[in-house]
Amino acid sequence: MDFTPHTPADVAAMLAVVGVDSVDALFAQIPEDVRLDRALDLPPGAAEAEVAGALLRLAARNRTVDELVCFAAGGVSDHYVPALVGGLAGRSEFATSYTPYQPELSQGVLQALFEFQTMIVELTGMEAANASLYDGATALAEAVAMTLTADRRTVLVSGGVDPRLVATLRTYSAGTGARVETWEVPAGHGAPDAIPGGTAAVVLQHPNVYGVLEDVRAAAAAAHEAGARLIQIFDPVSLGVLAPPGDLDADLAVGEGQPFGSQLQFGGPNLGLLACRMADVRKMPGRIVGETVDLDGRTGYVLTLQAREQHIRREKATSNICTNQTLMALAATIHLAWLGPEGLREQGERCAAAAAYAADRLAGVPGVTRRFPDAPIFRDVALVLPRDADEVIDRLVDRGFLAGVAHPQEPTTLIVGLTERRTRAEIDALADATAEVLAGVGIAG
Amino acid sequence: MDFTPHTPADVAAMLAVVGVDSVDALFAQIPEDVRLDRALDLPPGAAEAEVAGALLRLAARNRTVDELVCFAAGGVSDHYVPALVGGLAGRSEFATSYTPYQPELSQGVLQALFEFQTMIVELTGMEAANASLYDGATALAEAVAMTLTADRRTVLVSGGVDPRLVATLRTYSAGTGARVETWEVPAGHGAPDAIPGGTAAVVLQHPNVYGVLEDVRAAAAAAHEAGARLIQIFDPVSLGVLAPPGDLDADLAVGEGQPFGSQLQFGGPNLGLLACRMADVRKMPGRIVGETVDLDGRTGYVLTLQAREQHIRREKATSNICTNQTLMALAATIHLAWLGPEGLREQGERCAAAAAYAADRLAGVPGVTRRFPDAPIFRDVALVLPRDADEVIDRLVDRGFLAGVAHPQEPTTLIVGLTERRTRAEIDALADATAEVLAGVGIAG
Amino acid sequence: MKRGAPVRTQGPADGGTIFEEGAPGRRASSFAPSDLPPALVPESHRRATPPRLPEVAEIDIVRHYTRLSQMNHGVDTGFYPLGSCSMKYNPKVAEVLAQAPGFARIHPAQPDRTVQGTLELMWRLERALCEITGMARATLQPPAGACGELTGLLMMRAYHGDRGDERETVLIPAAAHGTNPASVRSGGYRAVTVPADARGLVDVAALRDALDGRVAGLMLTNPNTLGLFERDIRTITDLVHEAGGLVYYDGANLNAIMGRTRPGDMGFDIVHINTHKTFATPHGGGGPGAGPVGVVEDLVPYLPVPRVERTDDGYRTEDDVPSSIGRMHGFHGNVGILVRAYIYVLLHGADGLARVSDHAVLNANYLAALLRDVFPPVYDERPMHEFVSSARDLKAATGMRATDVAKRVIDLGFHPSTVYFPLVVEEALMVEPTETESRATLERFADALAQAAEEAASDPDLLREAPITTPVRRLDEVRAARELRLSWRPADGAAPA
Amino acid sequence: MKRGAPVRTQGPADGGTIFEEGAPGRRASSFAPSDLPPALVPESHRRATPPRLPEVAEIDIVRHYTRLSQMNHGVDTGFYPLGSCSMKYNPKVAEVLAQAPGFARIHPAQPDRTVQGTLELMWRLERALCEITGMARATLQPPAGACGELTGLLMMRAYHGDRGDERETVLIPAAAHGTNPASVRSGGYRAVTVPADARGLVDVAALRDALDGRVAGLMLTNPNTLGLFERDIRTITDLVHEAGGLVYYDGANLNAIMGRTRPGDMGFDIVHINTHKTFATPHGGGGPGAGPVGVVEDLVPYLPVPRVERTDDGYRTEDDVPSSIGRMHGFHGNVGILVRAYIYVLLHGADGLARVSDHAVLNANYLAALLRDVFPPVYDERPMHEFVSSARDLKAATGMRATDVAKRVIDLGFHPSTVYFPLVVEEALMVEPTETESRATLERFADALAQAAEEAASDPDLLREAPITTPVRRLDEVRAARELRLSWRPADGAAPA
Ligand SMILES: Cc1ncc(COP(=O)(O)O)c(C=O)c1O
Ligand SMILES: Cc1ncc(COP(=O)(O)O)c(C=O)c1O
Repeated sequence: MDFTPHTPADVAAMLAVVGVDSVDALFAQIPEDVRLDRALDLPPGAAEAEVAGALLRLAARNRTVDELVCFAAGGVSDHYVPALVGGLAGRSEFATSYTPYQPELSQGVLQALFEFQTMIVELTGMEAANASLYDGATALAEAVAMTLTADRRTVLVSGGVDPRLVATLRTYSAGTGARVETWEVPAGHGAPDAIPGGTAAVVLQHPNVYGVLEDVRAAAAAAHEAGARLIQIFDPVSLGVLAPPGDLDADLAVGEGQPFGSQLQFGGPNLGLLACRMADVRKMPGRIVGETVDLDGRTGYVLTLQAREQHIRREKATSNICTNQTLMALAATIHLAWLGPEGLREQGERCAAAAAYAADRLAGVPGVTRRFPDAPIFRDVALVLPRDADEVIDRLVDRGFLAGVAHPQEPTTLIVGLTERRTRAEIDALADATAEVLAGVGIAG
Repeated sequence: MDFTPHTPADVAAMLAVVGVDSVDALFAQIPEDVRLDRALDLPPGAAEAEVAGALLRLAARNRTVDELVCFAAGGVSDHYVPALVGGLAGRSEFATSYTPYQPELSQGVLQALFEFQTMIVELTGMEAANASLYDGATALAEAVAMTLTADRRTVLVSGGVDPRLVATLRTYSAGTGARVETWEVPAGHGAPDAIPGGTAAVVLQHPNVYGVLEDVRAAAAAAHEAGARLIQIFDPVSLGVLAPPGDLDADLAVGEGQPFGSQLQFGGPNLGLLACRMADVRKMPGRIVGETVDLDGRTGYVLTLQAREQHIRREKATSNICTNQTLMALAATIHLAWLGPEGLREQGERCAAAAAYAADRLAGVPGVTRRFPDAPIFRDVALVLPRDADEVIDRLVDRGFLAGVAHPQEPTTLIVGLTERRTRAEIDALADATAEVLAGVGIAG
Repeated sequence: MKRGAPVRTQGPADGGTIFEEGAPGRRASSFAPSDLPPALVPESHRRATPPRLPEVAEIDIVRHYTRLSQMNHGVDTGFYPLGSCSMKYNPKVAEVLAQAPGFARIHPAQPDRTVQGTLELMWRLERALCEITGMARATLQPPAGACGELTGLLMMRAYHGDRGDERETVLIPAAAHGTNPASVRSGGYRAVTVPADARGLVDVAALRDALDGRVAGLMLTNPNTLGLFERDIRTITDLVHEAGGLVYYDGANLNAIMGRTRPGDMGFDIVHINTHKTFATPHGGGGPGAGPVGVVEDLVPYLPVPRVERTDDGYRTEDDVPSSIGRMHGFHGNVGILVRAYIYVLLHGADGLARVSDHAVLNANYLAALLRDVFPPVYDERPMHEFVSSARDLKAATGMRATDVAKRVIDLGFHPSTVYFPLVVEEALMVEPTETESRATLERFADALAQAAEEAASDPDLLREAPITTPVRRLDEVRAARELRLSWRPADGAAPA
Repeated sequence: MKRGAPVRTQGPADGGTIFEEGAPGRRASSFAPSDLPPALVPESHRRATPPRLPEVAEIDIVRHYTRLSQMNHGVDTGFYPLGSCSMKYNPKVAEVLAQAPGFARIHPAQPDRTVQGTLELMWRLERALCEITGMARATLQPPAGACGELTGLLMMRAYHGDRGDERETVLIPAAAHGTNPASVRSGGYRAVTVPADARGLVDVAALRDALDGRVAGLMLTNPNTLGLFERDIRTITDLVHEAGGLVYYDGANLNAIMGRTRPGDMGFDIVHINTHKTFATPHGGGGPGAGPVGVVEDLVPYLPVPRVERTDDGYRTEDDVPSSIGRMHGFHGNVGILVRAYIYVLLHGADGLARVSDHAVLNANYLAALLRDVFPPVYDERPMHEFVSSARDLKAATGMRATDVAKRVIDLGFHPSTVYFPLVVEEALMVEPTETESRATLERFADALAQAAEEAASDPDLLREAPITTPVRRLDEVRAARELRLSWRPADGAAPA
């Protein structure tokens, strides 16, 4: 099937006005030698009901986090998204619009993005935020690009940064020419020993991939001392409880906004967050909405600083980004309005409480130790297992758990992520199941 | 939790304006002896996430028609509802409104109901339709009430009418004083032998509960001869294929509109349809929307003939109905626009084709016969089984089928309902499974 | 929101009907190819001409109904203080959960063992409603309040009938909702009016006089239709019982009393609940609703079938109860709405429901206080969750009527209150703010009413011409009733197929 | 819809931000009671003051964002002929199915065996996209077209690098979309412009001159940004290949050619697809999208990881490909969008996709014909799915510019076309009607443009003052850029916490 409304009579009448006698004639300028002389090798179109059946059969072959208790995190985590988010962000006036080039017809999206920017500024304690980037990983790459100058092309990245993020940064650096160097964190956290000349940015994740809290202020001081910028990767869920990047002297703050308003969806669409100081705002990538007034003096909103962007500045743009994650930003705005300052704090406290409890319980499993037993954590717990983490994760699936994420560079390190949804009973059950799996007891996996 | 926005400061300020010093004081006029001196014995309020968890656990304890292939019908049947229906009919400007007492603020609902009335008129070939009743069963009771006069209080009901409908009619008749009498249909269809004096209405279902086609025109002629009215219970899904009640000389046409736009939902909310001749329109129950013009001559819509209704006419109203099934009518309107005349016909043809095939296949199962082998049918197949139908239905659940509905007054009669969704393979599988169950083969049930 | 912002107006009204969209031969639907032999419907039974349904593409449908939606006011677009309607915020979570396939995709004729989740939900909801109202058992079957009333009256009838006691009349207050007398008639009784006294409450002496052996019962809501609590309720119910009658509680006003008192505690025998009012189930444009009915122990035998019963191994539907009045609905009632009502009860719990009533009553009292000088209350009693004021004085002073005020209020950004109901109050304004409205909204609404009242004197054309911010202006209802254009016809005026 | 009906205007603009709603201490959220000991976050790490988020109830949120939505134009509210954007009808069924828990509620780090449904979907979508574009393999990872471009350029870089061939520049046409040069830069290359000839097509002679050993490749869309088919495409791709370069296809205009020709058949090596254009995935207000990239066999080693591979016992993700350029996204890309794109492909099939392009091209040609006299096309070549006209003559005659026409068209009930792009065309109007619009809509739009052009002479104030039917009128963009109010501040002007 298709959604074109053309009846045969329409087509005939239209062709007559155009002055050709067939639809084929409209394609006459395609040279013979590049024409496809056969139909596409795809199945014929299907009715909506058939497609619905096929898709629901595929969906049934995924095991969801409603079936498997989810302790997997790493940027994307299983938070409760209140029911009002989907209906509001999904309203079709929002969902079927595009970049608000005609602001008079787009005040809804523009104002919502202005509110989003405000919330990110409030959360991070920074001075300005853009209207979204693709995800947390690309947001890091974009932030790094903002710091590069002709003579500063090195980026120092903490060993506490999620390897997925570092990998993405490395890919993008092939184009930007950034030199990505990492420093080790044997204590599970800490600033670089030395910051070489030519360093553009120091990148710290706080809380880091091990769940551990970093001393961002100290790292920022060291970076600034060396003439470099400090980029903090933050966890937005933490910011009801933890001091915000702005207070910690970060120059740029990036994060993954999925926990606010976005479903897991196998990791996308997500929401890249980027906030900076006013001084850097002209270097920011992405859309930025500004408040202004109309001819009658009424408050209204427009895309602003467009001279940064590809459609105006082309090769000299701050980034190539065009289509972004606006609907996710809208969903995040609604979710954050629902949370409010108290709800955000309460959510953060619950995550932290669950992590503290899980750390105790899981470290009590025979053979399991905490990766950094003495470091303060927020909501992820890094464990060292006596076996490969991926194998244990796989076994625990059969017991109904997504036990966490294996650290890509440390095969026996399991990172267990906690959200406000996880209960004492679930954590206890995970600990028991882990103990059984490690003891080799129970169902074959 | 609750959804009241009151902060303690609000409450205090409001109480001060009211001039009392506590909320309790606002309830002082409730005499001591009727006050509830304890909290309600209900669990404390719960967070949205908790309630969502509890409800999804309940939902998981139902086996849906996606798990069990559905051959159950009887007014409510498993048709494909196109995806656009839910989103449009669910738009919150519609969903959170109520009776359009202020038409200037309610043109959306009013126009949609006007379109609904038009579609029902078009479908039925009658002259007027109201804006919905509760369901098909209560629509029958309302239609019968329209025909009662001081000296005509008997209602003759065919044995081919669904017993659920007759049961509902009987309940309502305790109040209206209608005398409900039925006639037998040994051939599976047919008009009453005689129509006694004092008969207000003759009620025929076409296609009837056995799926069999009736000769409505003949019954209408007989009824009219006797000074009675003919009420036809129609299946709206049939009306792309079968001649409409208006062409068959019915005076009143009632039906169950669930197949258009409404989910099964365990049988409700459904959609009661009622259409009549213009001469009877002032006797119709329910809301009726009429077209008119505004002060500037623009077309607009209002509730009309309100003098029929309870809020104006009170004891003399044509019915007590107030809240009705407007959202279902809206969904039906959208679904019917999606179908269009060709789609409706195609859907009907498919139902009928499936029924013809199922009748052959199932009557081929050893021990199974058709209830009325020679009668032409539309989309339900009545079978006589060698055992209680309810028992066979129960066994077939274990094989993945909802095999149909047992006739309440004929324990061995199984009525198998077909929709456009049922495929040859599914019908074959049902026949095979039925054969196995009757042969006592296979898994224990 | 700033004060006086137009509520909506949205899109133009001149869009035409769906029948004017599209083009012959266009369609949105498609079906999978069929592998079945064609149907054998006899030619004589076939339809001669197709119904004139729209011939449109999906995009036509989506734009059309999106546009219509934008021409509609709902709670989600603004304040909606219709008296007697409890137009409160409808929690979105109830909408989302009720649409889970486990609830939405089950057939009413499924064997009990395949629908245990829904049967348990129904059973638990019945228990909760009984606790909230002080009743013994309840039926969830009636699809709306009016059907609940009829259900109650038919049970009343069966009860008296079982006692060989043929009674003829049912008493109702003059201010009662129209469904009450209409249901009385549908139930085969005659409605007899009990007058109100100067307080706006049932005139107990008159009631006493009206009670005799022909009276089957009394229907009442409490707080009553004027929003006032019937202080003499115990006396009233006792009197009716002494006369051998039953007392019916119209639950439309239950929103005022949850956790404070219960119909059962007041002596009522039968109670209906409007889930679409008190329990916030959406009932767009007029419905659907649900009207469960609770009864005291003596009336349990008469409850409709099917019922849901709990047994040792699960829940089952029970159809075979000879004393029952029978079926009130083709299946089990508006179950999808009941799911939402149950969610509402779970979310709120005992504490939340009590807060609902507390804040509903607080809001009504606050708004009444703000309006006292402009539209004085008709009665001195303290209102509960709603109140009735009058534009009588304004009309006397300016000639502007309640309806003119209402239409002006639309231009000032609000849905007006109910007007001209109850019929017993001249130029009535019946205002039910509900508990989900904020103090700020109430203040803005009060300001708008005050402004309209002021303008009635200073600039009456503003009222007379109102509304002007809506897709259509005042509509000619007389013409609608005279011309009776009840369905769309093409311009050539051809009658339907 | 009648002609000239205001598109929407809807609700007032003066509603204030969400920060101005609510009251201190109000909140919508609630959490289950916790049975865990409180967290032990060190005091030194704790936040000093809470973020200034809104303090609102659910009803505040719902009304606020419902109101904002009504101040927004989308395909569902009307025609949206933005050039280069393929603003077509987004099938609702894709929305509904993509939200099924089986797709929405899976974590990207789940073991492969628990996500076989999604992996199969991704694999099948990859196959379908390769067939449609004539490529060997594809990555689904880029979350938008621009990221797809960068992915392609980084693969180009890796390809040349593997051959020890350091190249510096990438050629692009002057009219190319802004993301092309920006991506070239992000990919570490320098963009060099190839001029167009009088036909509006690539000047082959100039291309020949520009090609040398420093050229890594050429980026092109075909039909090109002017909506014209590059007739010399085979020559062009051959020339680039001869010079050792690769040819990149910007798939934003794929909507014109499905089933007629394929980038692979034309000699392209790398192709991105904008699923949010051609495959109708909703991308409200600016995104999300997805930008899968297909490549010819030679470039397969460089595709990003993770990839999805089919094996004998199911599908698996492959992370370990040393030749790969690496990750372009934190996880697997915008998978939720890919689900919708796959649904679009299944619905349409080979026949439906061909009809999409047929009718897209027919619609553009029809609209261009209707407008020929008013806004003449800039080039003589027959347009494909979009066309570029100019208001240059109108400006010369009346002083009214493209933007004035656009704003007047808003008041006449339409979203205008793209204006002032491509930058190479003076007073450009770039119109892409898409295939889901009906003939009647195109005619009404043409009438509106004609009317605006007429009024430019007869009543220029109508254009100058336009729009007047919208919630705000023309906005002061200069002031926005000067004052840089990028986040809301309370009236007292306090800086954020
Ligand atoms: C006081 C009162 N009683 C009864 C009803 C009837 O309820 P329903 O509309 O649900 O049938 C209503 C509602 O409109 C009402 O307000
Ligand atoms: C021609 C062309 N190329 C590239 C792009 C960039 O795609 P995206 O916006 O998905 O990043 C666009 C879309 O805006 C486009 O129109």
